[in-house]
Amino acid sequence: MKRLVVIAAALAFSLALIATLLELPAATIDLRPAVAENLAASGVAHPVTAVLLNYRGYDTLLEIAVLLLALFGILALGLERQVCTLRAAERPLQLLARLASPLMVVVAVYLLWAGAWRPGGAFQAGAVLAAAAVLLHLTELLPGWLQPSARLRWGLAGGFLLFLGVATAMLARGALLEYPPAHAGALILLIEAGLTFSLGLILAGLFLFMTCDEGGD
Amino acid sequence: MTDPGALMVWLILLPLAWACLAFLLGSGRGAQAAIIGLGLQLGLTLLLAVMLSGAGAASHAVGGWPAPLGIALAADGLSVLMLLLTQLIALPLAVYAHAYFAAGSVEGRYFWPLTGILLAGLNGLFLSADLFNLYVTLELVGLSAVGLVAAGGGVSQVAAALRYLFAALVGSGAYLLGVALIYGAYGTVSLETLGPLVVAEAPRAVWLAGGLMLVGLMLKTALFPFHYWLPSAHGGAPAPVSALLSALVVKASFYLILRLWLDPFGALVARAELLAWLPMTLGSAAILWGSWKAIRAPRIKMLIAYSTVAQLGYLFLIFPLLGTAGARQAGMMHVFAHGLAKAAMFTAAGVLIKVTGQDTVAGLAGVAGRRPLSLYAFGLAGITIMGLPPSSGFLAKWLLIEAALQQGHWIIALMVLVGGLLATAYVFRVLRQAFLRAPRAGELVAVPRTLELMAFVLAAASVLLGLRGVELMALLSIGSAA
Amino acid sequence: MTSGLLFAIVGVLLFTMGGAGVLLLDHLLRRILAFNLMGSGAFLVLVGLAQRHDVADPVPQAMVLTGIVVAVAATALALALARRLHALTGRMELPEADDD
Amino acid sequence: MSLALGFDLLLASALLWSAWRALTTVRLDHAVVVFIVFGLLMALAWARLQAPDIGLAEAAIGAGLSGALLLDAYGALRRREAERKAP
Repeated sequence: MKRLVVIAAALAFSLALIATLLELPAATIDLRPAVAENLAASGVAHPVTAVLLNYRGYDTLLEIAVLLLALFGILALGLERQVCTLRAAERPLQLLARLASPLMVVVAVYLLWAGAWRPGGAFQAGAVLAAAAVLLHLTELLPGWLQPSARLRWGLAGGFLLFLGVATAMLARGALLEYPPAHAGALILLIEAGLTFSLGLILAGLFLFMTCDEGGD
Repeated sequence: MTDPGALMVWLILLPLAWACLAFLLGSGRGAQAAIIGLGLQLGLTLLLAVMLSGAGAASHAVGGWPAPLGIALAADGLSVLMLLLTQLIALPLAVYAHAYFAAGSVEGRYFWPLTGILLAGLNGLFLSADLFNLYVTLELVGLSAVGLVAAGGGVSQVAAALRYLFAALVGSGAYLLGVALIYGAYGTVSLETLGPLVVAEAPRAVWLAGGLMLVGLMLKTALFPFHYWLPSAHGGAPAPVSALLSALVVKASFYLILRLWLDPFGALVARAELLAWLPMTLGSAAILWGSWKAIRAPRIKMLIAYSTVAQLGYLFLIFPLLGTAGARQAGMMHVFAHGLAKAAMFTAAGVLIKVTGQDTVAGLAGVAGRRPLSLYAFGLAGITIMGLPPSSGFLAKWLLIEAALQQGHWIIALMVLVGGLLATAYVFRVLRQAFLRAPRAGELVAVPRTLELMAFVLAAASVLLGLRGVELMALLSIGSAA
Repeated sequence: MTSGLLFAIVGVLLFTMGGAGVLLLDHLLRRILAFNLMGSGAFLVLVGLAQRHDVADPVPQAMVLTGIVVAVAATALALALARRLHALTGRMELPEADDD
Repeated sequence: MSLALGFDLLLASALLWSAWRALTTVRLDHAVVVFIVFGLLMALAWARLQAPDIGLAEAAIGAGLSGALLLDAYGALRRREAERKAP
């Protein structure tokens, strides 16, 4: 009964919404000219990166806080972890992982650097770093993590703190995150470099802090 | 600092900073950083309130990019009142939590980082003037609240956290789809820009967007019948967390409903006048159902949690009356009254549960003689919840009844009175039990005095606010057209 | 029909499918999948609808990038909670609400 | 019908079909794998919407990291259930 009601409601809602989409007139405001006009002052040449780290950089700041928060939430569960041991794995696979992971670091650095004028940037680069860590874990080269040590905690929060610090420093000039156009490119690259490093650790941490919550063998 | 914009920004940066510090330094020094940070935040909020009452509403273009290209922070009377309430409640709760959690416990260690992010999310939400940025702050608030409920918990806590998480995610998902439709229709998500654009002849997609956002936020506010996740989450969490959630977190999504209802969706609402009776009807149902469950609840924290379900109902009674400033004042007064009183009740209950070692109402028999201060705090908070003079709860109900009768909606006034009577029943259930002259079976556990003191401070504030509430609500006129 | 509008419609369908899934499915892992479908649907509507005349718009694109990161954070937290529940009870369904 | 529209329609139906299968297919491990395929199809859809940035992020985070998290969770469930059956 509940199933039928929900499915009928979902269908009716979809149809109504699709009908309204088809008749929707053109949007009142077009932000594209504003994005393009200010690109020169934004410090980057790629519009999406300009929106992400300059025009709407505040969203990005809070979004890193969401990621950190998820990590805190996972750690706060107090999973009774046993010591994470490495199991024996296939040698050829391990060799492959050993070769692939430095390559992935290179790809991450390229994505970070390329983000200024073409698709790429800190998030994609951080995800690739995290993928390298997951790969090393799956081939038993890197154990899962227990509670984070002081050094790891600084690594996890460092990128966010750097972002927060730069954002705050700009407040003295006028507004939160208001980069001086002459230095915007350098500041954004600095923030992105810090973020790539910490995002790699956080995203890897989402995986590695969870994976040890039960003795595998 | 003479710029209100900088004050607003610091209210968001400070809790983020001490959340990180608490994560890096551990719970001992983390708690100190948090309490210092919260003290500063309270000072900044007071300064902001004074500044705005002189100069009117203020805004701050983040990144130096004015909306609609950038994101604007904006503070008017409504935001300032919510900010004030948040810092006023968070500071005593932090002192309470510092004494509440055992040193070295995992829930104590992560309480500070999670609470810091929660407060940054709340302050950010009250200040944001951008629909998508509001989505991000909603997620900050929702996910940190879930983390706090689950921290270090057993089966019931984890299950409650999961139920809460899915409710929060579906709620913010519906909100996000609404934002997507608004961007599709207007090409902007800035509240300031949208205000004049949303007119009564808006395309149907905008109506659907408004509906999606309303339903999503009602789910997050736990308005009946979406309240199903609230009792287990608020009743099952550690006492300082329950207090934060009941006093502040559910109010954040209520605030957002109110803000969007007034503007930019004001033009749509004015066209469909009957629409305002939907929240009112659900609110009335919440009062009846929540009170009934509170009267029957065997466990004390469940009783308080169901009382929250009922009290949230009052907030939605104001919607048919929103044309008058009196109704808005009544709503905000109730947000204050319930926030302070509910924080006091949960903190007092936390002491009583620690002392008696169990959480049933029946187990409170005879506790009055042994822990008079905690019980006194519970009683004072009860006076506010029941709405007896001179408490702030009385003032809120008085304002609401006055606004209702002025517009001839006696049914709303009647609901307020019925709700008050039902509240009396469940508050007195606890007090009567505690004053029984039953011989105590077990030994009472000793607890730090700070815990009882903070519960008392919150309860006393909820009563005394009734004497100065009218002046406080005058702040609401800042930046308001009416 | 433009690509933008077509994928906006797909987004609506994904959103409702995911929403119904969260309501109807009991297994927590499936519910997490359903929530992710819901999110993807909303993202498609955001970008697709804004680009219904097939001109790229960087603003909603940046918003979706933010949204994807928020979604993965929520997914990770949900999985951690579900795994904890499974470790404690051996079940992957929520127990009946304990709300008295 | 142009080639581009044909491809879009094919992609749209593949997206809807994989989403449906992820929710309804009986075996859980299949559901997770279908979900990862869904993520990759989403990356393609983003490319069609002239959003290569999102495409990259979707492939790396949406399909890659979420997929790894889900598979790991599924593996943990299986292991624990096996332990419970044969202590």
